[in-house]
Amino acid sequence: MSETFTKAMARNIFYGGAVFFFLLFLALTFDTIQTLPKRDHRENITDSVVRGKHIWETRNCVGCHTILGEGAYFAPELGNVYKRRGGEFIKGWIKSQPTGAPGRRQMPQFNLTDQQLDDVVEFLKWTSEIDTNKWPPNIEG
Amino acid sequence: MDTAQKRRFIRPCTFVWLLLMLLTVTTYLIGEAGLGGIAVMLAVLGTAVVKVQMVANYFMGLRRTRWLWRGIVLGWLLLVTGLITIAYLTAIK
Amino acid sequence: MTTDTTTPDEILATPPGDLAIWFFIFAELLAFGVFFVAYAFARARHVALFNESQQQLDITSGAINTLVLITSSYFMVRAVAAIKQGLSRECARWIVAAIGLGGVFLAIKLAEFHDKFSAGISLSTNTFYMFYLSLTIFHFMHVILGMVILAAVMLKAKGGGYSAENHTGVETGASYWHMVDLLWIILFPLVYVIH
Amino acid sequence: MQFKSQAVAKPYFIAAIALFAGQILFGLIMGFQYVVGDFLFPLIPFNVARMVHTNLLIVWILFGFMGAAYYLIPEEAETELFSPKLAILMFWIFLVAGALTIVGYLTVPYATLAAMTGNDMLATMGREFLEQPLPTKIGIVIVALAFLFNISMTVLKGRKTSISLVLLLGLWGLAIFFLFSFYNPSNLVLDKYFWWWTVHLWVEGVWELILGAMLAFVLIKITGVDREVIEKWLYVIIAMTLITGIIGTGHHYFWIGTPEYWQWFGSVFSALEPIPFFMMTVFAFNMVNRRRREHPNKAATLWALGTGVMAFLGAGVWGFLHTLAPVNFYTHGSQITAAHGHMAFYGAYVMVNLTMISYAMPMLRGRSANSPSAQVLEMWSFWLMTVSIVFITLFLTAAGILQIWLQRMGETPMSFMAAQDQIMLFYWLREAAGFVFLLGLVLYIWSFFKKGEVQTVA
Repeated sequence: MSETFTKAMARNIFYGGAVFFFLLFLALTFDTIQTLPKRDHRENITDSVVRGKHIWETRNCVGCHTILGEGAYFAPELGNVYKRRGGEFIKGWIKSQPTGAPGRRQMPQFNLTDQQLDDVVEFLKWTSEIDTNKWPPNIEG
Repeated sequence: MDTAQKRRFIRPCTFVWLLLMLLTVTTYLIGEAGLGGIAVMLAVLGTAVVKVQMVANYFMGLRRTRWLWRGIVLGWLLLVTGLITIAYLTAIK
Repeated sequence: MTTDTTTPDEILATPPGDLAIWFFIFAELLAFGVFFVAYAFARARHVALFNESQQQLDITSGAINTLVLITSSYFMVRAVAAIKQGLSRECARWIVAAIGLGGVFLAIKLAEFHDKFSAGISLSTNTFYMFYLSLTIFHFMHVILGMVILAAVMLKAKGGGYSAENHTGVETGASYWHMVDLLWIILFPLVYVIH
Repeated sequence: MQFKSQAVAKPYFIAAIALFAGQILFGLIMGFQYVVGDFLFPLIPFNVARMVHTNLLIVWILFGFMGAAYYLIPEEAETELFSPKLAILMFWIFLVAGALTIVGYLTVPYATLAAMTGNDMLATMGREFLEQPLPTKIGIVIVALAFLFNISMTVLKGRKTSISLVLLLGLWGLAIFFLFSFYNPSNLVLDKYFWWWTVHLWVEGVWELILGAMLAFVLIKITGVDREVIEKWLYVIIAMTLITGIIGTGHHYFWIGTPEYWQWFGSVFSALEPIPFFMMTVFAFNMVNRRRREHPNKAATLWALGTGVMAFLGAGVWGFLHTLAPVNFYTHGSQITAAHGHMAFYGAYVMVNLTMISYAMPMLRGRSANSPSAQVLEMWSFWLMTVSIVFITLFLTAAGILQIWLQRMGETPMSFMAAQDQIMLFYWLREAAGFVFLLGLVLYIWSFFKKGEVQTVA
């Protein structure tokens, strides 16, 4: 090892590099936050969408499904399910679970009220309108 | 380092500095004239390669080190400019 | 700290400065290199857009900034030469001059950014401006980082912290500063001139 | 063991291994649900099993980190732990909170659990990996703060080495970035954006500092190489980690509603993320080759080298495979992600913890190394677990490629479930490899009880 390779310099580069790149990250984050309103259509986040997200979370949907590609990979992507299936199908599907078909993957029955079902659909509708740079590649998600 | 050594250290760098300024002005004039095309692109990129080599070997002092260090920078430079050239050539159809 | 007894003719095992800074330099070269190549390939997909947007750039300020950085880099060569003779004060003065030119670079660049931002241009305007702003801001931040490093070296030099035998710190700062210059030498023709 | 208070690490390590076993059992349940969909339904639905699987992983790795810190810090600081009593108290609080959370997941419907634990006041639940109820999350913060206080005070009153500074920095970062788990805006895009500040900046940021510090500590101990050399390389490696990893967060910002430029930033910087992992591998082998002593603990050396190789393969190579935006466009949220996740977590964080436990546990039990026969058993478990995780990764990669081909490419893409039916074979193979992993784990635990001639610490 060369003698002109000092621990002090390595340490300085670690601290300097970490701070430098974190600042750059913050700058990019700032720009992202400025740009997001044009992409997430937050003006369409109604109370119903907010409630729908809450139901999405408290039923742990992400434990089987993905949404915008994040979650478990056990059940279909739901970021674009509104475009794929439409609101009525989604409600009917949730109400009819579990299918009970032997050997098939099962979705629990959550006993949601009609209002709650509407909220979930509103949430999925809003999600499907986010500008995701054209992901997923096709309607199947 | 005595005065004679200092002169041998600085002289080439001063020369390189003036050359770099001159090459920059050349690139600038090409840019201002709005010239384009493969030949101009290659000339400007070639100028950049020469300039980077001068900075690396003289200013950074790599000419006094083992070939390994010069090789890393040269390899990086040729790879990057080579890929840039390829990208520009694919754009011309 | 080590003792430097090399003469200009000797072959060094490692480049001037602390080897650790060279790991950093190579990492930076790699990151910028990938970005340069990405620019070129993105351009290949949108030639017309890139050519059109590129014409709105101010080549003059870009060229002046190249001259500024090259000269600043040269001043650092003089600073290293000075400290190799044990001239701490002269070394510090050269570094101050180098930092000063770094400041000039930043001022010119800020004027350029101001121009673009007041024209409503942002990272999301189009792919060309995404690259133009990313590359130049990324480089801009490196100039600032380089100036901070040089300032620290300068203060130590002024306080007599380096000598003819022991000046790895000056070479370390100089090597980083030369890299900042080197990157701009590619960035300028790539983004401002070639089309 | 040089300091009496290092003994508090022992319960942490034991709990870590016990929870690790739980994690694997639930992994096997899920693996079986992949092939026989209604297995254990509605007793343990898949989402519950997954939550238990991933949460146990996180909790046991945290147990391992804390145990490692309690073992490592007194030895580095050359002083007794600030408060061993606090450490033991926090152990029980963390264990009970963790156990109650798991019991809650398994016995109460998730929505009821949310309502019971104040999720309506501050909704933080139901997001991947951050499913814990509010009291658990607050408990994690309290335990983390008490733990950080304890070890920071220890370092402050003792010798301050680079290894303990890096470890402290990593652990403080862990606590700070966890705070983003309390931020859950109703705008899904913002939610996801800052969710990654916990998840990514943990596993591809501050956790790597912890990993580096733990590995460096064990390497110093087993190779006897000069501390200056090892610490210098530690700094270089973690510098590279953060230089590439912080902006590398961008590889999660391709398709979640964030601006397009993240595709460039994310691709460029995360493409460089394998570099620090590669350096770590070279570093580990280099140090072992330059060793100045023959440490009797061969198993610990094997784990340390294994960590370097597997972290590079799992996090570096498998990460790189799908990190470029044009590739990720097709692989995002497929079994490829699962493949990468399994090998990266095992290679980096499971193995570094097992390295530490392998080195420290014999010391804690009053010997410099286990008996040769126990070590042979442990090394068998190393190979069984490591080889089977490689196969799990390969099978999931194959499943992922097929899934993408059927579901995301071509003119007539299949639906999700139709595509899943086509790749069932690979899920069966994955489950089989999972049982081999379990066998390795059983041997691993058995190796702790294996008697034999041991060298006692002088």
